[in-house]
Amino acid sequence: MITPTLQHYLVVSGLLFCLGLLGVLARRNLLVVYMSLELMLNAANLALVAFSHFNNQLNGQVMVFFIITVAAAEVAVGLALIVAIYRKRQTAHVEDLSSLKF
Amino acid sequence: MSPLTSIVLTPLITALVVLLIPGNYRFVLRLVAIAGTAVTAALATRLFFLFQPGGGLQFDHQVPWLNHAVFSLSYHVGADGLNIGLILAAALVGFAAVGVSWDIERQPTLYYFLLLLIIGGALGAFASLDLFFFYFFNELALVPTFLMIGLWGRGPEKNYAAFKITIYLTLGAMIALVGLILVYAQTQTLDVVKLRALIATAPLPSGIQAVAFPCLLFGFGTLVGLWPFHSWAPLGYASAPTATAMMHAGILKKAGLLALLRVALPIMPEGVAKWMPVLLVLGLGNLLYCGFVAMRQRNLNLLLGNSSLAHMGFCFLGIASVSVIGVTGTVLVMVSHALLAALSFAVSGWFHRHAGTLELNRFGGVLARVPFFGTVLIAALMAGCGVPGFANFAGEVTVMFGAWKQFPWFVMAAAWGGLVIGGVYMLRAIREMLHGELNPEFAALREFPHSEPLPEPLPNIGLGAQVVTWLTWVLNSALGGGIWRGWRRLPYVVLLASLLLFGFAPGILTERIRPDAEELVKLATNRVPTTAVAPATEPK
Amino acid sequence: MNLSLFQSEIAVVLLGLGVLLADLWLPSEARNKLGYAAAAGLVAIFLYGFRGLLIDPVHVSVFPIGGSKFGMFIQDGLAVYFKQFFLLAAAIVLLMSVEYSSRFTAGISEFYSLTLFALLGMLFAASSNDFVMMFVSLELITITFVVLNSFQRNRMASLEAGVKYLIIGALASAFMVFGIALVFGSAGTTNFEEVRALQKTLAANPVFLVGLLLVTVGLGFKIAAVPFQIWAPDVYQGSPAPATAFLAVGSKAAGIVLLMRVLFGAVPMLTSHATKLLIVVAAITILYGALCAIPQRNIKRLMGYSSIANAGFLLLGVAAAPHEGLTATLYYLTGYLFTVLAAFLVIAVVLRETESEDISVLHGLGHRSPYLALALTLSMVSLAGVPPLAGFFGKFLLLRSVMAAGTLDSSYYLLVAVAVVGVVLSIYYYLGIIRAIYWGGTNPDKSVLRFGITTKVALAICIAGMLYAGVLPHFLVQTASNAVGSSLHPEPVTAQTSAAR
Amino acid sequence: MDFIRYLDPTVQFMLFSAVKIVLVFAVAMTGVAYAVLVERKVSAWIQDRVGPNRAAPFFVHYLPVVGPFLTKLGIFQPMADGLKFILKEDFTPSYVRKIYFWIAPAISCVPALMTLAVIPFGSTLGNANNPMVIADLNVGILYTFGIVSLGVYGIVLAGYASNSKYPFLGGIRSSAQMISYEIAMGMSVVSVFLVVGDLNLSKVVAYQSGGIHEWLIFKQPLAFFIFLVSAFAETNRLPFDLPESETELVGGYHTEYSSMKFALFFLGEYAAMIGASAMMVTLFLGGWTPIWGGAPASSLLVGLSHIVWFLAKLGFFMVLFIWVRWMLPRFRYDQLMNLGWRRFIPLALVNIIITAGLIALTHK
Amino acid sequence: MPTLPDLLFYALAGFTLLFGFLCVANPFSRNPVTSAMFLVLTIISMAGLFVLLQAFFLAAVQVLVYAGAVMVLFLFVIMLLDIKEEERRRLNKAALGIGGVAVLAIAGLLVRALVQATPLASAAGQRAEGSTKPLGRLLFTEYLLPFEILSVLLLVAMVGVILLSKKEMK
Repeated sequence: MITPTLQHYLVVSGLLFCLGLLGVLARRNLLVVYMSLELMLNAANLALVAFSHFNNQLNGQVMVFFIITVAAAEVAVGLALIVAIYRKRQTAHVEDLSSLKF
Repeated sequence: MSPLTSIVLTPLITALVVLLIPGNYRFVLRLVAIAGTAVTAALATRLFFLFQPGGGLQFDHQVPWLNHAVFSLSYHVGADGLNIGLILAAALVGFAAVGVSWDIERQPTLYYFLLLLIIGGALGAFASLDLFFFYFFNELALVPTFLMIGLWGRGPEKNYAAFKITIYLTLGAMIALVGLILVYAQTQTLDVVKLRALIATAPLPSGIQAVAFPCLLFGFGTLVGLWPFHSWAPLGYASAPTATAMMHAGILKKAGLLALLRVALPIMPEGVAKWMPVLLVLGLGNLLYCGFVAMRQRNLNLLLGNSSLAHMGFCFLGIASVSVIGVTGTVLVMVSHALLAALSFAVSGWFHRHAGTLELNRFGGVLARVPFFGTVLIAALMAGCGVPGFANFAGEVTVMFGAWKQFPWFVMAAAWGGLVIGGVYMLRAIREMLHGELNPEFAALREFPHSEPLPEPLPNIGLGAQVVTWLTWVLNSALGGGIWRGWRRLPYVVLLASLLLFGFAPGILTERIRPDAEELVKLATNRVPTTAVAPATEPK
Repeated sequence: MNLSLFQSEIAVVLLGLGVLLADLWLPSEARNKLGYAAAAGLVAIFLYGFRGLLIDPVHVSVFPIGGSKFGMFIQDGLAVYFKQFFLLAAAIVLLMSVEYSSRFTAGISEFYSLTLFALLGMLFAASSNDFVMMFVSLELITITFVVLNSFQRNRMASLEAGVKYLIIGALASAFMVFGIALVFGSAGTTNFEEVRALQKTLAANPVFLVGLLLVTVGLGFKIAAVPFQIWAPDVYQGSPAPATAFLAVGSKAAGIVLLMRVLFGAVPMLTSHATKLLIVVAAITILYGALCAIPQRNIKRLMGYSSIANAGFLLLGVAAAPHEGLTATLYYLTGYLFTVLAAFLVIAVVLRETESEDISVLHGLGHRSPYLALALTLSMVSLAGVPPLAGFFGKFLLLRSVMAAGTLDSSYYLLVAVAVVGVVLSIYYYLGIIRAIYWGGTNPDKSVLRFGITTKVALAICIAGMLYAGVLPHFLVQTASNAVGSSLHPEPVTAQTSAAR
Repeated sequence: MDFIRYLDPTVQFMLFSAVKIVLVFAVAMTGVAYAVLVERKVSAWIQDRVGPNRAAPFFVHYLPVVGPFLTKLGIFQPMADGLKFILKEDFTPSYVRKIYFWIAPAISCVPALMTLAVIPFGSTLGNANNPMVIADLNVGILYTFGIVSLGVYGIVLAGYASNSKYPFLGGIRSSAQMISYEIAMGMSVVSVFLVVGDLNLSKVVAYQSGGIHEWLIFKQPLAFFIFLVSAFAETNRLPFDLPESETELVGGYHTEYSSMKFALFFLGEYAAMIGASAMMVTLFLGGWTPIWGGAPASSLLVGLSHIVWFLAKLGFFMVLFIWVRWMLPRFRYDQLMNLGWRRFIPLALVNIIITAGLIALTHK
Repeated sequence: MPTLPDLLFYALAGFTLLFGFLCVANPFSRNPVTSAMFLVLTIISMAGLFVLLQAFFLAAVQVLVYAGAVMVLFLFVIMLLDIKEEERRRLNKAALGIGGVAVLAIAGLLVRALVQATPLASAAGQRAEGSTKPLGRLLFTEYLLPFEILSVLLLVAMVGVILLSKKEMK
């Protein structure tokens, strides 16, 4: 077992990113898709913090701060939207959103 | 303002004026449009006779348009032997086209606007010496054509025809544009004069010529109706309203040919050497294939459309010969066919409107009922099969002479065969329509059949304007209504007269064409090996 | 920090907040008029900004904000050019939304202020000189557009458009954020100029390259380039017309300017090696957009596919790169602004009257309102690339720049061929709309379409713009060229050229 | 005890930490138990009743004088309660979502206890290297907020897992309520940290160590008020006990719970009260410092007195919590939200701005 | 000899990935609540990783904002909508397959690049601790402009949420 280095953290973050991507692609529930997106953003956060630590630059952490803020805003809007859709259609599934297919 | 610019701008300005006139002032619309084109025609005629044969480039007018380190273009018009005749023909046909459109009732504002746009565009294209503006003006006609076929066209297939003609023309134009841009990217200019000067010292690299020449050839060829990219033409003409068909078959097609003469031949001698045999074969295709197809037509318009394609075969033949006589003949055919095609479609349009059909076998013996239009039709068809006395004869014979020396015997045989085929279907059309038993269906056919309804009085626009209103109404009633409608023959007469004039005195044209044709052929056959130098001026 | 640099941004923020607050005190009938006020404000800012454009066209200035050597906000020729672009677009969109406001059930003044905030994001995007700045301004645009797109809450389609835009937008953000993280980690900086200074060493760093790739993926979503285009048709169709218009013009242009900044401001050397990729993307985008647009019957969906195709054309200039290509892209974008906004102004008026969005609602438009019919026709003609309108000259310039690049790499010729095919295909569907206007069929509704004077004026501006750009392009081309020349640093290709020969 | 000195510093640290954790846990647990008793006694007193006065182990009865007194005092009641909770049948309804039903009570009480980790409950016990705080984090307050914010999961999951109407409504209400008041609470604290200049709670206490006049309750009364009211909302205490309001939701989220699981919720609630009180003591009432102020203790005795001070202040707040419960009527849900969003958040913002402005003006 | 932080890293990284996996592709349950809860756990484990990386402030913010607010909102919405359908639906096998392949490809690309990452040479020596003060200083000086833009973004989000969730007006 070796002392974790930058690569270790980055690999974890990369795998987390891919997990999130998998969720976005494979899951059909809007809320879960959304959670997967959060996972992807978090992966980026981890990478930034790791870089910040190993490169001794705080800038990355500031960036994480921004990302968290943006994610929170995105979630707020997204959940409001999902609620609005649910009120209209009683569904929260990607497949059911098909009024725009031709 | 230079005379050429004023010729180009007159119809365009008229178009804008027309756009400001409301649709219910129909009479004013017509008058303005006719006046505008009449002025254009007059100016063009004056210019034609002011033109000094052998005087090189005249009436030159250049305005910088885009002055940029890399992109530089300028508005440049001028007249030489190659285009002066076409400018005249375009102006005359434009006048005639507006003249025969008197009967348009639906959305007249839009109609005249679009028609004038086409006319202005055609004149601009002919006059342009900058190839960008040539393209620019030529493409002005594209959408108006589409709209006119759709809105005022005829026949069940007009929708299909409108799309087909537009898409074919766009495709051709885009391919040609690619060729042009290829040249432009290489030389930083599209000015014909500058190009020639540039080429004299630094020919285009072979690689460029090898790509650009076929682009130009097939691109512009499609615009002309080169076989086998021609199938849009007959259908389009048959479906288009009379004026559009006149402009297209008569005038716009020639723009493609003019472009070939202007750009393809003089600046790409290598391309010429490589591709002229191909053009020859395809030109023969036009002559023979389209001729045969024309022979099978039962509809006058389709027949005329295909025959006009067959005529283009002569033009291609003349270009492919790359000889002074051939090129001179080509230009001669271009001018005369412009007039002829316009005349044919004008008169067939008249028959369509008044007889309600153009099916050849339904007609018969109508010459007696409508002597004037019958005669005009005979004249047009005769001219179409190359009867001496009409300008076409002169042109086609000249092309034959030009081709004689260049091509093997079977080419001549084929061309001759094309003429014979033309004779066959033209004469048969005359026989079926005008001679023989009168189909009782057309017993009531008259030159000016029903007295057309009097136009509604103009709205009362105030006390002082009452008199004007009243006068206008009287004039309108007189011209459109029926007191004397003989003037409505004027468009046909103009076209026929000029056809005859150039037929009996082709020298008027040839003396103007010949010096430039010589120059052109000299450049086209100037096959200096270019592989050694690749003197592209790099953009800064 | 030099506040005078942010004049227009500050003005826009204040305008947005003002509109939001004014809503509290104004009676509900008068709220509609806030759109006029906002548009007037934008026009004022626009005219004021013109000064800078005219007086000092090659003005380059990098103003550091805070400690870094180069600031994250840059006010150069390109930024000024795009700011003017965005301001004009937003002003017209505001006028459009006033006309369309009867379709909103609630919150018209919020619509105006959100439009202004989206504009703010675009203004900052134009001035971004840092990946962080880019991310933040893009997010502002994205989230604002989510709300704008789903503004018609009573229509399912609008909500769906919002949700799709949100999910895909968030996915793009995630890609971009991860990319930025990798870029930051491998370069040690997020500043474009500092990255440029390091690009030689970074070019061999796989982490940096992957990061850059992910960032461009994020931008690709923004401009709807294949394969990141899936959202465009649905979102264009579902969103309210003014939002769609702004999306088509503003958001796309923001993506383009950022793409330019990244590709040519941060990593010009890498870009000059990656042209093949850009060529492929541009070609597929053009073809995809054009082919999918053909069978469409829904106008807005058709415009969605058309916008994909146009994204491809915009990429054409980026792929052809250096100076001329980008100049052409800028010019094309400006023409596109007038053209698309004219189209949507008409569409907004027409759709306001009816629930359907099928092309057949255009039937009889020639009679119902000749002015609208003419405007829509002109806009379609311009989109199709037919003279004398802006679209034609834009395509001419683009093709020319691609062709000029063709002397370096013959795959550019393939791109030209694709572009030609794209234009010919597009003729079909654009003319299909013209046909619908004039002779496509009869519309049971024969009433004369009424619309306000401001729409008339906005349309007149758009038509004038199309004609001006098409007939007298000198000023625009010169300005665009100055903007590009003063701002970006395309790697000089001459060295590469001589090597290739 | 000398052997400790020779240990490795890490082990030493871990050892001390373990001891502190155990102690704090024990005190907190006892506190919870007796808080319940206090609650019952106080309520009885307010309602003019006697309150718990019977339960006692059999032997107490035989004690002379003290025995009956102790019994009357009810100090054995908590034991009886605890015993009952343990021995009662643990009933799990069939329709619940099993896993969540089981973990929800645990989730609700763990975070409440974890907040105590960063509270400095005393200065030192004579050794300056061993402060009376389990974890002296430099982002202490953020840690508490983070942990407190997790407490809501217990309630939400309980509501969700119960799969029946009232718990569900309780869960929904609680999540909205807790998120809303967390904002007001957080914002009110910002001004405190503007004044102090650090997020570390020990530093906050150190700032206030000058005596009662240095306490932040006097410097930031508005912040204190907002924090206090928000604390009531965060702990779901009356007048903000909407999630469990017996009269409308028959107990809300814990309607379906019984026995030990119910006890955990109970424990969680009182632990949260203790945590909130400890926070208020630390932030506004000078923490462990006596009213006349004082430096960290240098001897064991002084150190113990500091802990007593802390506990006394804590007790004050506990009584306040209980007292308020029987004094004020329950708010309506919309009133609650209104108060949070439209009064407290703007007020807290204004407070931040004013504080920042004052600091900017007075700052050298 | 592994030290405590090293062990912690492996444990937390393992937890992060495991919980992350269970969040997006839980083989036992497709209940959104389960996903949400595992996401909370992922986030908390990540906060642990942040602590290991000396980013204390961010670790706290991560828990506070993500776990404490964002995920509660998620739960709130899931409960409000009472979404149960997911459990009944079959997973789209094709989508899963294609998605899986795509993701594997991307994962391969990413990991291959990421294992080559090295800390910057200039980084040696000093030590940047993620305590609040330097972070705040950076935020309000160098990053002031994006910070201000974010404030507009939050305003937009607020306006948007209110608009979207307001009761229909007559």
